[in-house]
Amino acid sequence: MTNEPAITPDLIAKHGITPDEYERIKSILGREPNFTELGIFSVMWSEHCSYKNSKPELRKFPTDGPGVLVKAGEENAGVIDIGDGWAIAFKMESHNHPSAIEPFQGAATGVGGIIRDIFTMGARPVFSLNSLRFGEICGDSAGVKTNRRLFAGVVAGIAHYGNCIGIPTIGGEIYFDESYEGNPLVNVFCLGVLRHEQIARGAAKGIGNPVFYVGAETGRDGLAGAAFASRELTEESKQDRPAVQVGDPFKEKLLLEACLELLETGCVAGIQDMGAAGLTCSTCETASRGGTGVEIDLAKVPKRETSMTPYEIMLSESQERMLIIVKKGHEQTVRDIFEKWDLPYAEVGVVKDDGMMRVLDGGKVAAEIPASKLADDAPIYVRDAKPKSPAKPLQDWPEADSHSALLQLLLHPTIASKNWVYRQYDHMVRAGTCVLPGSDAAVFLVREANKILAATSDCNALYCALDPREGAKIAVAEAARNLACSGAVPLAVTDNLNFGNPHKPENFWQLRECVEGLAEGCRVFNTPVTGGNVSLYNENPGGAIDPTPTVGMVGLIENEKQITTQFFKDAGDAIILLGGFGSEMGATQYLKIVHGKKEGTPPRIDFDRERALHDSLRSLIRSGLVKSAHDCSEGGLAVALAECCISREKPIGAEIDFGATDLRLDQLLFNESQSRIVISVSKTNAAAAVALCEWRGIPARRIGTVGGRELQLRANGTSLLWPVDDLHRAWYSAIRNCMTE
Amino acid sequence: MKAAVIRFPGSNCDQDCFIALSEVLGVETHYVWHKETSLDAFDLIVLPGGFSYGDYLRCGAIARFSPVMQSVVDAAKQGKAVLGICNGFQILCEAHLLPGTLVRNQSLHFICEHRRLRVENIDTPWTCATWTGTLLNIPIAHGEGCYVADDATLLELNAHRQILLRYTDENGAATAAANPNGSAQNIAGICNRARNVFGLMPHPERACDPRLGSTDGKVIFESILATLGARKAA
Amino acid sequence: MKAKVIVMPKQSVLDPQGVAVRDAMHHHGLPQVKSVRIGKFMEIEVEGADEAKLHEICRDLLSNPVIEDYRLELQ
Amino acid sequence: MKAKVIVMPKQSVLDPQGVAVRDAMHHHGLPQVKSVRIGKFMEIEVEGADEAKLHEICRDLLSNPVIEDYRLELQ
Ligand SMILES: Nc1ncnc2c1ncn2[C@@H]1O[C@H](COP(=O)(O)OP(=O)(O)O)[C@@H](O)[C@H]1O
Ligand SMILES: [Mg+2]
Repeated sequence: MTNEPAITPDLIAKHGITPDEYERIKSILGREPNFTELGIFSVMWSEHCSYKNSKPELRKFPTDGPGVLVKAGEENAGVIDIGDGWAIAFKMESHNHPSAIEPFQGAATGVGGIIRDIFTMGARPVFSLNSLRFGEICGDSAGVKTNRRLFAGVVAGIAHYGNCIGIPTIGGEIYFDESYEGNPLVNVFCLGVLRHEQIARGAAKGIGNPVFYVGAETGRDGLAGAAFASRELTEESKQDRPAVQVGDPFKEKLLLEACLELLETGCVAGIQDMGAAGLTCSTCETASRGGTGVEIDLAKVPKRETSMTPYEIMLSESQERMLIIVKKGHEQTVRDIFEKWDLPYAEVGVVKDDGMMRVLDGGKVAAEIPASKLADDAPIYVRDAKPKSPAKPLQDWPEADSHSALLQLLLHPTIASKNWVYRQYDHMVRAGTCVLPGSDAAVFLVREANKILAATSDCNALYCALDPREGAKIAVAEAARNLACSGAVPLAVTDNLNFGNPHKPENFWQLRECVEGLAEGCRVFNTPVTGGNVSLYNENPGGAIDPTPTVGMVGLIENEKQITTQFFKDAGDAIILLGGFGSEMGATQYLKIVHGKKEGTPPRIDFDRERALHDSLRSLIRSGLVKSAHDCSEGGLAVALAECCISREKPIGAEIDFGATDLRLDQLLFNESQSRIVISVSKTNAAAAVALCEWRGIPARRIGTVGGRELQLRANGTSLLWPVDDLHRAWYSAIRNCMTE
Repeated sequence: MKAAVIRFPGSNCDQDCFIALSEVLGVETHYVWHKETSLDAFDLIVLPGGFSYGDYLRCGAIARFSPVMQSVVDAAKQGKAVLGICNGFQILCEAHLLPGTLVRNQSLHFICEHRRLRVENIDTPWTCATWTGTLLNIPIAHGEGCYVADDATLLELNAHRQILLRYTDENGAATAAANPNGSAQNIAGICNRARNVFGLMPHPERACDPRLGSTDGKVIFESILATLGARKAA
Repeated sequence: MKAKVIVMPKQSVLDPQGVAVRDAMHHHGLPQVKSVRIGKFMEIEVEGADEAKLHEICRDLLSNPVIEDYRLELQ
Repeated sequence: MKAKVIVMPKQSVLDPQGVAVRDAMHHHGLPQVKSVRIGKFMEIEVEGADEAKLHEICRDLLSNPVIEDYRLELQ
């Protein structure tokens, strides 16, 4: 400890610790911290670990419900009952900044991290989703080329990790918008399955129990990555970045199997992954949750590099590591299992009764901090919020040719088919994917539990930019609608709050509005929030990203007969529009993509209507009437109808007649009013389906018939016609074409 | 009749194979850890897909030296049925139980999707429950599935009718456009001269349950089970 | 002219492939192996390009400076 | 002792990655590039192993003779 730097105000500031926070540290310790302790506080009190800027907001989420077995915040991920003694654990996490620096490894280690969060709960991970945002990728400018490199790298990184570990990536979403230039968003979701009695806890229980370190050796990777994620990316910060973490999905696969095998033996008292803030976070959090102390000796930690200091070991973010508290007397079981799987392991410490996190270095004390104070007493800030002036309602907008406008929308990477992406993901391993990527929600059969789950992730950040509260409400509604369209009843939600620097009052206001909007939506759909992640400081030189509160929602499908997909099935089927023609043009993709305008008031959401719509659709599905269901989202009714025709292997046409309406053609086709779904039913069931909906107060109207090789739309006396093969080709290869430009 | 599904470190389709064999086809199936050294108890040995040893170095290169592989080689020499799926196929090639090898897809991308496969020869234990020319709809999921071998080997494979599956379009034509990975002669699966060792890149175990969209993969398992007398020929 | 480019993972960066191969070599009767690092070797056939441009391409295209170092040799 | 192993695709074997990199180099302002072949470069730190054993490992494990050639250099 002789050559440790002296604690100077400059060093304190470099660690992102304010003078007030430093005083707080001194009062917790009753003395000055040493260098290692300063580092420990700096990572634990970073936004990434402590949520010091967002915690008061997060308390607004509904987290309870009849099916909630483990609540948000209690453990690494929430756990929800799915019946018959089975449960699911799921969560979403961001890896935005690491992916901006090194897209492949950044995204890969993001996947690795969220998977560890799930199996730490004792659950076997069964599928993943990913929610991505990049700058525009079509064109020739240097910026666009960088966006393409980031996009390609992130997708390859997710594929690399997920494919190798053998967890299918079955769905997600991708948007391209200039606000993400230089600061892409990479949010990854993982879900695992377990029996109620298998829930594992991240608590250091049982005084005298040994503490094991298992998994990869510690190196100098990602030193203080959590702190890095908690500030703005600048050219400078890109320079003094920590050593990039490299993911090893092979090692994680072994770790996953070994940990599940060990948990099965019943000799684990507590288990915690080492994610952000690595050994620091896992030791103080387990101690804090257990109401105990933990003492570890760094000399015993398996290391990859020589002469690492305590500071470096404690702050390293090497991947694929876990901390396990073992019931005394069962040490040999741990050794046997980790030897079987050829994984490094070491007994590094012991659970104590003194509430301290004590770090020894070959017997000498290197750090000694009250664990619960470190883990739970981070300062909490209520930041200033200043409303952004509301978006001006749209008065008027130019009318484009609707025929080419539809094509233009289908060609835009935000709306185009994402097959270039999901073809790179193994989305069928584990033999459970009943609805492959390309429909409203992914549907997965959990064989061991004999349950069918549906999952989706959604967020229209353009709406959130123009009206954060309404946009967030719509994100929840759209997720629930996508589940309804696949035949599912929503169970619970995880979220990922991606925002700019919270010290800027307008950004903080957006965060607050979005949280309140999400909370309201979650109450409406009875979907408690099981956990999630906050990523702030997402900025580029042009300002903050569009606020992006991503929603991941999971639902249950009662019966395999009720699994529903979005594409039209058979010629002659009747096409029915539920929810009416709509009219709202503000914040639409039509305005953005065709007219280059991000403006207007986003559509309003009426939750009562939305819920009634889902209930009606589900009852139609239960009665066996529905052959396809697809909601209207980006691009409005015209894009939804086109997708019904072309989003299957072999496209099929449709003939649609809207009759005479009082809307301008572009408004009829491309408005994004909410709470609308296109279904198809066999001809003989059409009248019954319409009657059933109307009886429930849902506007329903037969608008056409499936069949032929063209999509034909008639309205207000005009007729538009597109060969479906042309639409399919354009939509299907749009992203590939941009990427090979 | 007993089947073994070998688990290498990094195997990840082991469970899918296990379920296809045990639940769908009703065969007594056991996992065998790669450190085991005897396969005497088994009549059918399956090397499942996945990323054994992370696919580091080359796919299958390290797994080939796992302790269990000596028994796999011995079993193959004795004429026991050995099936390698995807990574299992790669391991069989590395172990020289099948000729040629599998390299990176020509597109350099991993590809996961359903593909049409044409059955080329039904005079084998792996395809006897179907007809020559039958088109099967079975998923592929690989980054390194491009089969390569020298001309002499390819001639030999053809001469002895060892090519069992080819990638084709919907009409059964083995065109370049229907080839997902650039493999020689659209090869998707081959067997050895003796016909008891079969390797294929597609995943028949993912096409055994109607809820997953296709049951065309079953015919491969049904063929070998019929051959081994565990089941009446279809 | 022939150019050879060697791209290696940086020393500080984990090389999972190298670790897996080292372990395999141990099992293979070579316990004396201390470490293995694996990178890429590229042979480039090029007619009269200038060296500065080649360096630029090594940096921008052939290697990823965030995690890799390169070495260029001209013959 | 340090051993270096270079593993290259055989001349007769297609190297799609090399082709892709060559094309990318063309786009990057180096149209003079005729061909690129990409193989592996391995640095092995080993204490007192015999050369015959190392050759054996190069042949059996580190390269696949169906598609690759190797070169071993000891320092
Ligand atoms: N990153 C991704 N990974 C996997 N699948 C994706 C990804 N992005 C989109 N998809 C799939 O493409 C389909 C269309 O996505 P999207 O347009 O976002 O649907 P929706 O508007 O109904 O939410 C969905 O099935 C979705 O899961
Ligand atoms: Mg949808």
